[in-house]
Amino acid sequence: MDTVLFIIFAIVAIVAGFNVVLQRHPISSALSLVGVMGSLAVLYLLLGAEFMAMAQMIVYGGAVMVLFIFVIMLLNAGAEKPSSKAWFAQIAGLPLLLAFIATLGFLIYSALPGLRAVEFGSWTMGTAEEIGKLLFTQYLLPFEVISVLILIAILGAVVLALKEID
Amino acid sequence: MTFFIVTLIKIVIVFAVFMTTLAYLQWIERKVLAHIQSRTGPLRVGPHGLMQPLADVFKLLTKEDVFPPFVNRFFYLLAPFIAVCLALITISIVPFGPEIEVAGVRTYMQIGDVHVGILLVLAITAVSVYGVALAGWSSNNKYSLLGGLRSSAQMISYELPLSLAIVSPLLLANQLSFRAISDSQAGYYLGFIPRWNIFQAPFPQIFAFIIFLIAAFAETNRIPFDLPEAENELVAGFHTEYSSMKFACFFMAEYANIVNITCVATLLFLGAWHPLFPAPYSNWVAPLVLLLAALSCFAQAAQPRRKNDQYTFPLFGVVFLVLTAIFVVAALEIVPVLSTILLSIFWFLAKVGLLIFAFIWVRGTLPRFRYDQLMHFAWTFLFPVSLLNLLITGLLVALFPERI
Amino acid sequence: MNLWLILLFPLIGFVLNGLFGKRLGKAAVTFFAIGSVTLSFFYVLYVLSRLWPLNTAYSEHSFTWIQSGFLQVGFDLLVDRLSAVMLLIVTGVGLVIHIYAVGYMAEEDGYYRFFSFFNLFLFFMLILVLSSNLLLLFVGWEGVGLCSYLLVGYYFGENWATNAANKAFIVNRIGDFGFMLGMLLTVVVFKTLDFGKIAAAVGTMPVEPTVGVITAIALLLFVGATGKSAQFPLYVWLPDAMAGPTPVSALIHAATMVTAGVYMVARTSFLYSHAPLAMNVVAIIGLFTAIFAASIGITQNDIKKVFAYSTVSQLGYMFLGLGVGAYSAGIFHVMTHAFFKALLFLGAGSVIHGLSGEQDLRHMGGLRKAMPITCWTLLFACLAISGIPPFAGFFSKDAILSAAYAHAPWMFWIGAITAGMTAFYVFRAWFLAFFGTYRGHHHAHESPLLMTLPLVVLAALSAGGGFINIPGFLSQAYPSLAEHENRTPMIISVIFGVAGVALAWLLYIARPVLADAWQHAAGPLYTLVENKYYVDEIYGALIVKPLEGISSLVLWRGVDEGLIDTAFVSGLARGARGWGGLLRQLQSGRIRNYATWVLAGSLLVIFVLGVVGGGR
Amino acid sequence: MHFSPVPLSWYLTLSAILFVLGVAGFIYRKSVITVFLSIELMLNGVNLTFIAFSYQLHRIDGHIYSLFVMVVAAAEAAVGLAIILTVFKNRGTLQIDEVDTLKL
Repeated sequence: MDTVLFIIFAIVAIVAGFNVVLQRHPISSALSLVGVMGSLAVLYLLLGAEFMAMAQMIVYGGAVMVLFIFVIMLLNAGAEKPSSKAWFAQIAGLPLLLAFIATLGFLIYSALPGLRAVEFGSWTMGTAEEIGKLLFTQYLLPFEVISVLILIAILGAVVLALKEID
Repeated sequence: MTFFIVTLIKIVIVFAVFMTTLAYLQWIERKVLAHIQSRTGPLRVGPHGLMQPLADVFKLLTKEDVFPPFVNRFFYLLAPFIAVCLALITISIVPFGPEIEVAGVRTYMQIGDVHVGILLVLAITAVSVYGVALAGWSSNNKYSLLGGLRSSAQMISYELPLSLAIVSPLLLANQLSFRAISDSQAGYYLGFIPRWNIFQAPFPQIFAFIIFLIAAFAETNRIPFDLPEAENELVAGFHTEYSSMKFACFFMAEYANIVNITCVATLLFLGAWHPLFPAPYSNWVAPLVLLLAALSCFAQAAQPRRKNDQYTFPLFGVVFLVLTAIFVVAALEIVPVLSTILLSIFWFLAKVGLLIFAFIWVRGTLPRFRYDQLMHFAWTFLFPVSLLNLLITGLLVALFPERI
Repeated sequence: MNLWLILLFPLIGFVLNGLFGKRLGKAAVTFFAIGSVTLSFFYVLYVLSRLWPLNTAYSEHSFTWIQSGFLQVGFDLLVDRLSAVMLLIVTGVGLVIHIYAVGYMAEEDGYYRFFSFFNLFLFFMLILVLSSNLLLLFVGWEGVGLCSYLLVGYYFGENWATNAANKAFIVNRIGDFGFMLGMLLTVVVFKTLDFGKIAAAVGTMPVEPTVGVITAIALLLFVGATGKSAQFPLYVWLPDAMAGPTPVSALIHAATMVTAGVYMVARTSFLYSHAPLAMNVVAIIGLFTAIFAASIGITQNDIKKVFAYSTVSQLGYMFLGLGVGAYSAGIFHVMTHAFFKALLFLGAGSVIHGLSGEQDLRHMGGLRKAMPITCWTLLFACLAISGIPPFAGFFSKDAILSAAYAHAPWMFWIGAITAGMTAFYVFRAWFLAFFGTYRGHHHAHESPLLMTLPLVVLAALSAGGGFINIPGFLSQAYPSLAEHENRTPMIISVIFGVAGVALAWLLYIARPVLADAWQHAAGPLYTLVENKYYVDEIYGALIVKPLEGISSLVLWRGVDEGLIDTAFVSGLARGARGWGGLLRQLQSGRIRNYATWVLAGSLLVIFVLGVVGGGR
Repeated sequence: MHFSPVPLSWYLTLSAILFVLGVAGFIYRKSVITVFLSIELMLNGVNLTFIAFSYQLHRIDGHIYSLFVMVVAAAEAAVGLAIILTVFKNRGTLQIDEVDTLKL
């Protein structure tokens, strides 16, 4: 059952991920990305991170991606034109990527110590309660800092957008 | 294995009831609006137009499925699908009543409980923007696009007050799952004031409730916030280009959203299925209401306005009497399980029904906002107020950790 | 009581005049300059009156300046009897000369510049005097060197002035190098620079019969002293330093700065008293310098040069005194010398001022009617320097000579001869300037009161200054080993002095022709002496020329142009341009290329960390 | 009922694949918006790694980190999209290769 779920959503995620890269139209990529996020949320649930799953859906799926789609609609961005001035990226990209994935695979399968087997429900610490406790005790300062950061981001966005208006 | 079977049964029941409700909700709305505007509303199809929803469904199914030439096919088809699916999910985690035991099987009157139920609801609400937005964008029509843009902006904006309004009852309940929240609202102060969250100590959540309702109007694109489908500005907003079944999907989604949001409101603020005052007396509310309905039907039958009233109204009266009898049995608690089920469902549906009525009522009375007013309202009034409410709640909860 | 206030006033004067002097105008500049010196003078008086009778040294720790490892150098100020004497000399004479300078510099442009430098000089001199450790003393030491450079080069528009300034500075650098080495050696040996601590440490060590570490330190410090106080090998800068305005010569190059070396040696006497060899070197150098400079002084015709050489020889006297162990006598002579030599220079300055810039004795004469005050005040100075009783010079010089006699008679004899020569050339200058017929062509006039008043004051001091019993005052610090029972050296030296005066009278008043005759008789010897024994030329030939050669050929053409310019400067520039041209290709503005590079880099990192490092 | 366990390495592999897909998108796509989307994809892959490892260690610090990552991603999206709007206004293009000079 667990395996089945994993396989289904992993495949969805990978297909959607490829779709993000391959689709010519931004909005298709964006929607595929939403698909990736949804399936990842399910995988988070399998990993016992229920809160993170919901946060993933709310923050990513609900806010960030909607913002993206909103902007895409606003700019009415059409499909991109194939124009490659960056010849280096075109040439060197693929081999580097392959080497990268190969290295990562090697690390995952040979270098890492014994990994657990994921069983749904065997570890359910990822509740909102636990995260809240940790977030407001041990990680209080980072939390404050990150909130300041996002405040600054909002201000920056507003400023840029205002420049947009006039 | 029993788990599966029981769940399956529950799903079937809830689905059937839910779909019918959606269908008849439209009839109810039309009737209520009509009476608000002193019209009679649907009357021709079936007695008092009771067959109207079926007729509508039939019409929508058999209508020609117009497929505009310049649309982005995939998303054009995907959008209503997304909308309706997301709209139908939420009901599956709504508890209608306490734990019951039928034929030795203990189960909850709820399809499935989720630890993070509220968050799930929020997530679904958040994602359900895509339906509208995509519909607007993909149908390649400037009105639709504007509608889509408006709705996405509006939904994002009103999601914040909605979430903040939700957080404060959560602070009181200390739980995220609907079941736990409902249970936390059981009982009475001084024996007669219910522990619903709108009366909950230390800080009654009335403001949160109002904010939640306002935001809910916006989230469901209802008047006075139905900018996305403002028919006098943009023909029909995001679903201008949609017809027949695809249109029906959006239609269903809208009503489903209404039901969901009212259910959530009931669960969060109005104490779910817990009656307004303690058990032995509150049992008799349901029979009383039904009896009054029956009597009014008979009264109507006495002087009929139309000629077939004299047949239909007595029929309704009889039906109501039967229901009254059933609820009397329930109130006497002869069969405990039955009474639990019936009473809790009655109370739950009563609250939801009232809220839905409020929705329709508002639609019948209030004018529509202008777009900038809408945004202004959301960001400069609703958001700060909800934040303030949340702050006060948190402070009081922190000050009085042990509940009275 | 805040000793640092003494330093503060001149510093304030310097800052105000230096920064705003141009805008302030003459009156304000004068006010600040004189005011600051006056304040610090009176504050010195106040401090001394409070500390009187100064039986124990009073030191004050302002703050810790350097704290590194075992070495701790504080900004510590110290007042004991020695520094009290020096403080009075510096501030007192300094004040007088400041007042004088107001009159003298009245017409000069860059008036504010002069006075700001003057105040700065006083500031550094006071640091030098007050410091209670070698390093702080060295700060003052270098500071006064700087001020001397600035003031000698006051007429920087003129070539000779800048040359003289450079000469003074460079020669001093040589001495300072020795000083620095001595200081470093002190740090190595004693792990401290504080006079008190060093003295304590030295006290525990035995007197070194032959060369030892203390001797080395003492000699190195003495090298510094020879530089600053113009002793034999390094005296050459002082005569040229007369290029500066006369008040500068009077204050810096006669009264105070040049005696810094003497003060330093006296201050570190505990070292010298443990190194007899060093003391002998000091004595001999001093003696030789004294007679050597005196012999040159005889033949000079530039009035300031005459006095400059007399300064050198007088400094030689002081070192003789120090070398024979009569520190108190040395300091005593420092004081009296400060009086009469300042007076001499100021008088000379007044004469020059009166003749509007004329310095050559051959173009003077018969000025006593034109400028009587200058004339008669100068007479006091001449008598004092000639060691004629009861003038100031007599006592100090007598103290030194008797000490020398007690130490080694031959030193005494040479010293006595030198005294005679001194008397001779001083009075030669006086006679040439004020008697006979006027040989110049400027209209001579007496200097204003502002200049003559200081003359009178100093005249009084050089007349009566000898009665201040400095040796007695310093006796607890330096037990005077020369007791005055033995009167013969005194008498002999006085006789020599009188003889010198008489000879001068004979040659330049009674029989002027005789002078020329002798001059011709001396012939080559005279020319040799007149040309200062060609010392400058020798130095030039031996040191300067080779240095210039090496610099121009090896360092400039070879190292600088050949190596640094081409190889480093241009080479680096060329390399930078080349590489930049290559690397510029990366800065294409193509974000995707950047991303690819980032990918490559991260791949490398992960590979190294993970695969090579085995992931752990 | 019985859940057959899944080796954690599968999750890690999936996250690696997603990450590399994101990088590929960054390198090979030419529209600014898509590049942004690719960045988000990378972030998601990293988040999955975080959460997988926090399962491995049975500690929820990983969740906190991925939460922070989300917040940063949100901030980045806000500012980045504003920048994209400005760029589009000034340059009239979203082709990333056209935007290769700092000054207009």
